[in-house]
Amino acid sequence: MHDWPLLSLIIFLPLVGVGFILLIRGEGETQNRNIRNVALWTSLATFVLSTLLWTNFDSSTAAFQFEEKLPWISAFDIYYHLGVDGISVFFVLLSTLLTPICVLASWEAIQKHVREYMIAFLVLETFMVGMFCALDFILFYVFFEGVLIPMFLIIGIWGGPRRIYAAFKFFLYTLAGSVLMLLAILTIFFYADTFDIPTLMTTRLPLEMQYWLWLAFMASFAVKVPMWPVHTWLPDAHVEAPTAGSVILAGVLLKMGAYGFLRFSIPLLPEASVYFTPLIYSLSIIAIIYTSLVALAQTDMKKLIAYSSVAHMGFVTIGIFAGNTQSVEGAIVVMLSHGFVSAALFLCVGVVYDRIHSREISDYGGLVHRMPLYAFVFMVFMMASVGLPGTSGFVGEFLVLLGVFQANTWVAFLAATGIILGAAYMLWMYRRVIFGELTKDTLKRILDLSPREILVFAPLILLVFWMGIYPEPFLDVLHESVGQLVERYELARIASENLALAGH
Amino acid sequence: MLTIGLGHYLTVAAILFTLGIFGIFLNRKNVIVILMSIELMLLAVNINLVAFSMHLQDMVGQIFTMFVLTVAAAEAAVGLAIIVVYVRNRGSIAVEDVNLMKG
Amino acid sequence: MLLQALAFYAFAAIAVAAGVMVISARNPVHSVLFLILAFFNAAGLFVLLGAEFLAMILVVVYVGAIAVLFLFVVMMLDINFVELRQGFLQYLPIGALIGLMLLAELILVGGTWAFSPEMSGAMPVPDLAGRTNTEAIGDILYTHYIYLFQTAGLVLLVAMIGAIVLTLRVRPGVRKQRPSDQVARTREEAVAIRKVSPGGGV
Amino acid sequence: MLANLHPDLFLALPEIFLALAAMALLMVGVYQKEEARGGILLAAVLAIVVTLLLVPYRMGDGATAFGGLYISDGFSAFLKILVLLGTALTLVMAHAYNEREGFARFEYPILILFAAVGMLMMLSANDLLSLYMGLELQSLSLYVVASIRRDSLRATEAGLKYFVLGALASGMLLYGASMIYGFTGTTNFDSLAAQLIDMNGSPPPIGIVVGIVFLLAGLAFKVSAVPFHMWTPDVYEGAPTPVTAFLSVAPKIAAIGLLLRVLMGPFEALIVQWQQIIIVVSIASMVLGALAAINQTNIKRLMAYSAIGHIGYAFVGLAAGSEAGIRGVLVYMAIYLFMNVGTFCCILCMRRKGRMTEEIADLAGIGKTNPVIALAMAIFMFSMAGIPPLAGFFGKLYVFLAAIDAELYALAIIGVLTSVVGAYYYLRIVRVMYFEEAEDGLDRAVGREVLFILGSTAAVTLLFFAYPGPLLDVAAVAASALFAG
Amino acid sequence: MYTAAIFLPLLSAILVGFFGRWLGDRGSQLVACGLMFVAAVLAVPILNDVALEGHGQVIRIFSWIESGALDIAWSLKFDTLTAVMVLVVNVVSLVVHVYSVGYMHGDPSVPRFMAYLSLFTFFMLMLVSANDLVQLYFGWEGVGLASYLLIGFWYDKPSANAAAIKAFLVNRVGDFGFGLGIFGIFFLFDSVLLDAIFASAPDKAGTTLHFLGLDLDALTVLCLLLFVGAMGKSAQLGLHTWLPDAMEGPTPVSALIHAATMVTAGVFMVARLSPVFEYAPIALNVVAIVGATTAFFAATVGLVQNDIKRVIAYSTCSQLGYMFFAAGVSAYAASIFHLMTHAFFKALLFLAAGSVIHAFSGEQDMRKMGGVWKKVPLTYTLMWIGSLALAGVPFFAGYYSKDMILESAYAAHTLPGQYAFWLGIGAAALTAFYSWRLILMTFHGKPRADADVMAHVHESPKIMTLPLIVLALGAIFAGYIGYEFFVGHGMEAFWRDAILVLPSHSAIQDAHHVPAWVKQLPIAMGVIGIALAYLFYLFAPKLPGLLAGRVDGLYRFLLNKWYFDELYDRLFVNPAKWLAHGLWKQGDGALIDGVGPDGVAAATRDLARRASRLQSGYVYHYAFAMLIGVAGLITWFFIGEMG
Repeated sequence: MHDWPLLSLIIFLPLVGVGFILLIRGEGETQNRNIRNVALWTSLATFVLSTLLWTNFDSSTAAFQFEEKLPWISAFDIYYHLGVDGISVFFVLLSTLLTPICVLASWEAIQKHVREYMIAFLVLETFMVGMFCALDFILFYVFFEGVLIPMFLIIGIWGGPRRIYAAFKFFLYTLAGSVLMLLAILTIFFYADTFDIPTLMTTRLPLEMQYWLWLAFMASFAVKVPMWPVHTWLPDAHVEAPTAGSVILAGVLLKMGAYGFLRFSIPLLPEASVYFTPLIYSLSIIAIIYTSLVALAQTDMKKLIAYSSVAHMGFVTIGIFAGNTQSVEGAIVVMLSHGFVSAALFLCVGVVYDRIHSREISDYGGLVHRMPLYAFVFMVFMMASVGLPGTSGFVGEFLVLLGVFQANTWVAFLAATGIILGAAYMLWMYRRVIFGELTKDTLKRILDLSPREILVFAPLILLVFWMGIYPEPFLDVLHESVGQLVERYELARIASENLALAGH
Repeated sequence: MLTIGLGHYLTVAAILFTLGIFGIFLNRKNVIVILMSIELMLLAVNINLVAFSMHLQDMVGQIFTMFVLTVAAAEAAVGLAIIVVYVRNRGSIAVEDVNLMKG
Repeated sequence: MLLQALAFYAFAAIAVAAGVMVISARNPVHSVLFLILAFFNAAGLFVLLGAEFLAMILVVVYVGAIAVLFLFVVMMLDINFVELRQGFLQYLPIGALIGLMLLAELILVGGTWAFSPEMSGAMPVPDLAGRTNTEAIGDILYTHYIYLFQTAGLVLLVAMIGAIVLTLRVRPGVRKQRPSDQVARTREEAVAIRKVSPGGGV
Repeated sequence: MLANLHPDLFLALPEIFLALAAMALLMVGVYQKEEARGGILLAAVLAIVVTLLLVPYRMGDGATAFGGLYISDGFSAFLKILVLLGTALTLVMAHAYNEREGFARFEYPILILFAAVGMLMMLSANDLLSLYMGLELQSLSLYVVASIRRDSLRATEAGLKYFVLGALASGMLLYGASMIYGFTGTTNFDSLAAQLIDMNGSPPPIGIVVGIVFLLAGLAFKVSAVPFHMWTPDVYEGAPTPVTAFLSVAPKIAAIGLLLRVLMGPFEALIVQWQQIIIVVSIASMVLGALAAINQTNIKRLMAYSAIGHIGYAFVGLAAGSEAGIRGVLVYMAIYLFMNVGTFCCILCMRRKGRMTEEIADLAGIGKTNPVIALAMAIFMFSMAGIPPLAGFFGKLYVFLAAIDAELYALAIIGVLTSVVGAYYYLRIVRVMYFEEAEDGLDRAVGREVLFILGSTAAVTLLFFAYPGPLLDVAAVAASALFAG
Repeated sequence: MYTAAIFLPLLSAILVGFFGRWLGDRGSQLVACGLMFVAAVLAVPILNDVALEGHGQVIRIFSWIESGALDIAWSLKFDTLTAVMVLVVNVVSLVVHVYSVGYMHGDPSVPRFMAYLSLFTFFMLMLVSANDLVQLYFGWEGVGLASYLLIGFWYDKPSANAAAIKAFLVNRVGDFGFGLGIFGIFFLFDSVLLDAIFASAPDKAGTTLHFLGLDLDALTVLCLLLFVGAMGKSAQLGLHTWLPDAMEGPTPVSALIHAATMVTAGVFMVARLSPVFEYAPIALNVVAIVGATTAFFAATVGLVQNDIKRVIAYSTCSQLGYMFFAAGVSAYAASIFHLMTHAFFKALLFLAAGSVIHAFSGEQDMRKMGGVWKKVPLTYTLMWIGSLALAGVPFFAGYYSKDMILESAYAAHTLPGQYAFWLGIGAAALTAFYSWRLILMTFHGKPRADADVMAHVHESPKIMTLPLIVLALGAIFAGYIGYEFFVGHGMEAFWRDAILVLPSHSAIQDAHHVPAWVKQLPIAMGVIGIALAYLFYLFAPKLPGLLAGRVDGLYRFLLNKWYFDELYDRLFVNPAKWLAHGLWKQGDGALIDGVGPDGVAAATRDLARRASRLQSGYVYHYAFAMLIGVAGLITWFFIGEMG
């Protein structure tokens, strides 16, 4: 087993599927059906393969596992270097899990350019997984940026009426951020003479340099996360993207920024991270309160969920930078949980959108009469989003706030207000959509979830409860890697405190 | 003042060269004059080269001049040919009319 | 010495004045003529410098060929005299400013020239008493610079092709020699064998 | 038999062969029947291919010939191959187009061949004189080629503008060369380098600096760097599309090569001075290339601005003035060659109802009607925008790597930000092709060779990331050759 | 047994919830009631085992969250406090389950209702049996969820939906404090396990905590934060606004959740954390003051309400105030005692009220009732029993517990204790008054309902009255039976270490020795209240209107519940809405997008237009540009040369 290049297989299996899809010939519906099936089975196979990562994961070490290292661009010591540790392994799984769900969710919703659509998703999967596995900076960047292409096309081709604006905003905004990161990566290269991430993690960069590098990384990750005030691309992108696009966007793409903070900003630039923590705190708190309030005012379901994503990611960034075991593990759990919960919420919107073709809250009401099962599913995810104990949302948020409280009570205090507001907008939306009398003519004949849709939601519901009630298997994997991270960060904090003392 | 040194020649060349440039961007009415301006510039270069050659006591400058002259001749031929076909198409020789493409 | 200086100033002044006239004359024919004048005076400067072969070339090639070519084209195109249009002076001040600045700088640069021993060239000019300028050029042009000499040939060839490609128009109905047709002519086309019946005439 | 030749001739065999081939074809063309002249283009391609093979065969390691006028080294060989490749590809592309558009003149390939000879000479120049002659041979051919569609007003206007400004530029270049000659007493690159290094430390005479400025102005014109770029959009738009394709690659590469050789060779000691110029020009090019392209509706014009921008990026590597920088520029130009040729293939495919079209709007919806062309075009656009994993990203990566190495942070930051702006207009084309509703689509018949080039360049651009080693290694060798000299 | 008592309701919820459609109404009711019955029965031996036999224990189920020092497992902690609560919860829940069979008869979604009830019971049990604060929080939020679901059970009614959301949100505000409290506890104790906290609480007394930039006494801050949570859940002054609105839910829900169990969770929590609160005297004082104020405030509002359920709701609120101020004077046992008795009589009152509402075909406004006491004698009687217990009339359950509370407050001999005592006395009178006002308005006088309605007035079916009778028995005897165990001489043996009271806080012991007037005053006040109620509503029915007219301001003030809702709307809800819209349109739209992406894009396009205008098409402009370039560069170097 260990001789297999498992990570490479996971990364490139979707591309094999792409190859098959390209070969499919046939007439109209038959062809589309075949394409969908190939995409589904490819992504399922990838997912199955990726579960091997988890089952074979050695949670007793913080080291990278399943490593692969091949020379790629020898002129600059750039390697094709892959590996996962406790932090990244779940993101790989999250990506491979959400892809088949996306394929399934688009089964009927996408009728034009099916071939291109499925190819885009499979390519996207390759990039996402590759990004989380990459242990070489350039390789990482290639995957990190590569994601933009399929996503741009997904939003632009299959999106809503303002898709062009949204696609461009998404693309250029994130590109602008990440090019600065590229420069930072190059700068680091010239200092440390390597692009190898594990090696860099043990390299100490000079303080002055760290600050600038940190800001450059921040430019990229903050946009991706997204943090206030560079979040405005997200609502637009979400609203205009097709359902599955929103799912991936919320489920995985937002995590890329936070993952970047975890993987690079903190281990590589610990002193700068300590230095800029107040900035992160302020922006995140503004994000939580501000976007929660903005979410209250939304009339579009997807926009509302998009804003809620910004708020949730605020918890993540706070947690990461609070830098203790609970907060960091909590941040990762929030990310995972948000990965399925917001994905599921978008899917929920997608379900009714497919039927009525409206995302306006005011076009709905009383759906529970016709769609009790849907109402239940929606309720579960809404409650998970609100952070009800017993769901995955709680574990993460709780840990983050618990951890943050140790670091800074003000931050914990203000961030906790987000919990109240979060409940407010979610409940408000749920009430307007699901409850009330069924008066609208368009809704009188609406159908409840189809078996296919149940299949889409079932694994997510399972995960929501699993992570809420028995998160041990997830946390176990995290402990060692997070422990190492926190230790480094702690040292940096002590160092900078000493420095501050010496300065006085 | 009476001893004519290199500087004198260079000054003449500089003046002629500047005149050549002036001729290109101040001239609005006749494309052919632009060609003549170019010839002026090349002449200035030649004066430069020959003057340097003599003051450096080095033949390269003069050889250079030879080639410049050759090329200038070829350039004039090609340039005139292009102007001829242009004028045939456009029916005007005014420099101001040469702006079909812009933006 | 004085004579030389006077000659220089005369040639230089006339050359510059002619240059000014080239770009400012309203009649392009006049421009060409002033250009010729400028060339003549430049040739004079060359002679003063001791480059008599180049001076001759300048007169022969430029005045004899190029300037005439210009004249030819000017005449051929039968250009109307166009009045100066508006806007001519619009850019003059700024243009003149920049131009004069550049000129001043170029002249200043000329003043900074100083001979240093490392500058002794690879191709020293032979003693004028021993070898003429023409001979000196000839010595190296066809030996050391054969590469560029051949290139110059290519340049001229390209110019020729270019001029022909662009301007040669095949007018239908005009009889002229077509080498390609002549070469491509075969026996079958050219010779027809006819049976001539005896006594019938052709 | 070859070995018996004079060693100088032997070293310059590629140029000599190509020139002879061009002249031979000229004779054939003149003495052949009108109808049989189509073969000349193919023969010309064949001649280029042979030359292409001769280049590595005759690659010297810094050996000079003809009294130091000519140099042959890995650097020149690398760029010669690129130039010849670009020439051959664009010639092949032109075939169908020329036939169809009715100006299949046999002089066209011959002029292109002469231009190629000029470019080879430029790349092998080791003296200001050979630099000038090569440049002029190339330029004169290009002036003619640009206006070869002599009954088209746009083409002749393009030719006229190109000629006038080109002559101005070469006038400036000459003036600069004369200054350099006057202030150093030599035109040979090696002795120039030796003399300038001798000055060690003391500021160079202003005359040399002024000379370099003029020289650079002349060369910058050839690569269309701001502010000497003004001819580019008009000429790109006006010239026939195959000519534009040719203009956009081969002369650019040759001129960049020349720039590198001049700046890194004779004037290496003056890096402080010319670096300032290159940085300014680089920034101006990147900014203008990114901005001005946004408003364009004509795709060839857009490509012109794109070319300006790309030159700006290549200059970023040059500004670094290091071996890594030069390698970056070389890689950049190689990748640029493929992307650009491919893009122009797509543009050549833009025929609607039997007429060529150049409006970006005419691409609307071809994602549906002409998926192959659209896909290839999308690949090229993303690549030009520098989005990984496409080849264009790696080009940018290496130049920025060099810039960061040289601590040119501001330049690098401006560079990456303008690349974001630039991404906007590249994406706009993708948008038009994919996001907008289909109209009638483009004509199907475009010629097999065009599709072949389209496919292969797209494949190179797309899959470059998988095996970038060879190009990088070769570029590294080429760059180090420049430094060894 | 222990586990079963807790998890049977969950099983019931799952079975009925997911398979309700197959089980049918009847099947669902049977399953739910059956399982609840088993659970309730099990609760008795548990109480015996734990409280009387002293076999308290902690059952670990499986681990939950483990992160660094934090180590939480799903586990059940059984001590006397838990056992009492489990009994109360299970019994009341069973009763309500059974009652619901009748009450919800004919409703289209009976299984859902039963499932919710069972689910609620499960969460409540998790709450009371938690071994750590996080599990407590789990139950805490869980009951909140169930409450939300049940209040909004009739989801067609907008008012019900609004009330459900309000309940959830106001509770969230409380939870906000509770959550921070937990974080602080972890910060201070490095654990959230109750036993670990209790063990080290004495050591932590007097330490300071850097909270929100201030250095404050750690335990005080934490206890106050936790108390905020308790206030939310137990509808104490300030966070009480959701409770009256929650009456939008079906009446059994009001009885179970909003009277007997969930709302008492706050009291339970304070009692549970007595080992911590004991070391935070300031926090205790705050608890006492808030509790007392609430008791009085809610009673005053209860005076003038016209909705029968709202009156009882305010009464609940008021009684919860009693419990809190008892806890505030360290009389936790008394407070739990009252909690238990209150569970019985308040559930009784609610269910009886439900019966009345049932009789009046769903009418809840007391002004449209009256004159039916003969038609519904059983309900009428039960209502009397409940009210007597509530008013603290001797020998009913309320008498024992309420008097104990008041005496403890008096015996505490602290300023807050005195404050609580006097307000409690006042509230006692008001309680008696509004209780009889309710009875009199509902059953006596002339019938004010439509003839239609009156014709339908009938006694409720047995399935509803039977549970009422069970509760009535509790309301009568629970006080008497429990007195010795809870607050009497057996209390030490009964409570063991479930409740900690510092020796210096001996309010309960001292309560047995208060002056006689202290013991008699509440009874007197109760009688006065009852008498006044008779005077106002039976003998001189014109008097209330007259009085209301005379003190119009006060009347309106009370009728509008001290204007709390309006205040909150003004203070929080409206600004939030306004801010939300403003931030969206102005903040995101105009400012961030306008200056950010859109602004940059517009600026870029503008620059692009200018840039392409530079390309004028004129050759001389192009040449000029080149000239400028060259001249500029040369000048640059010249300046460099000179400078």
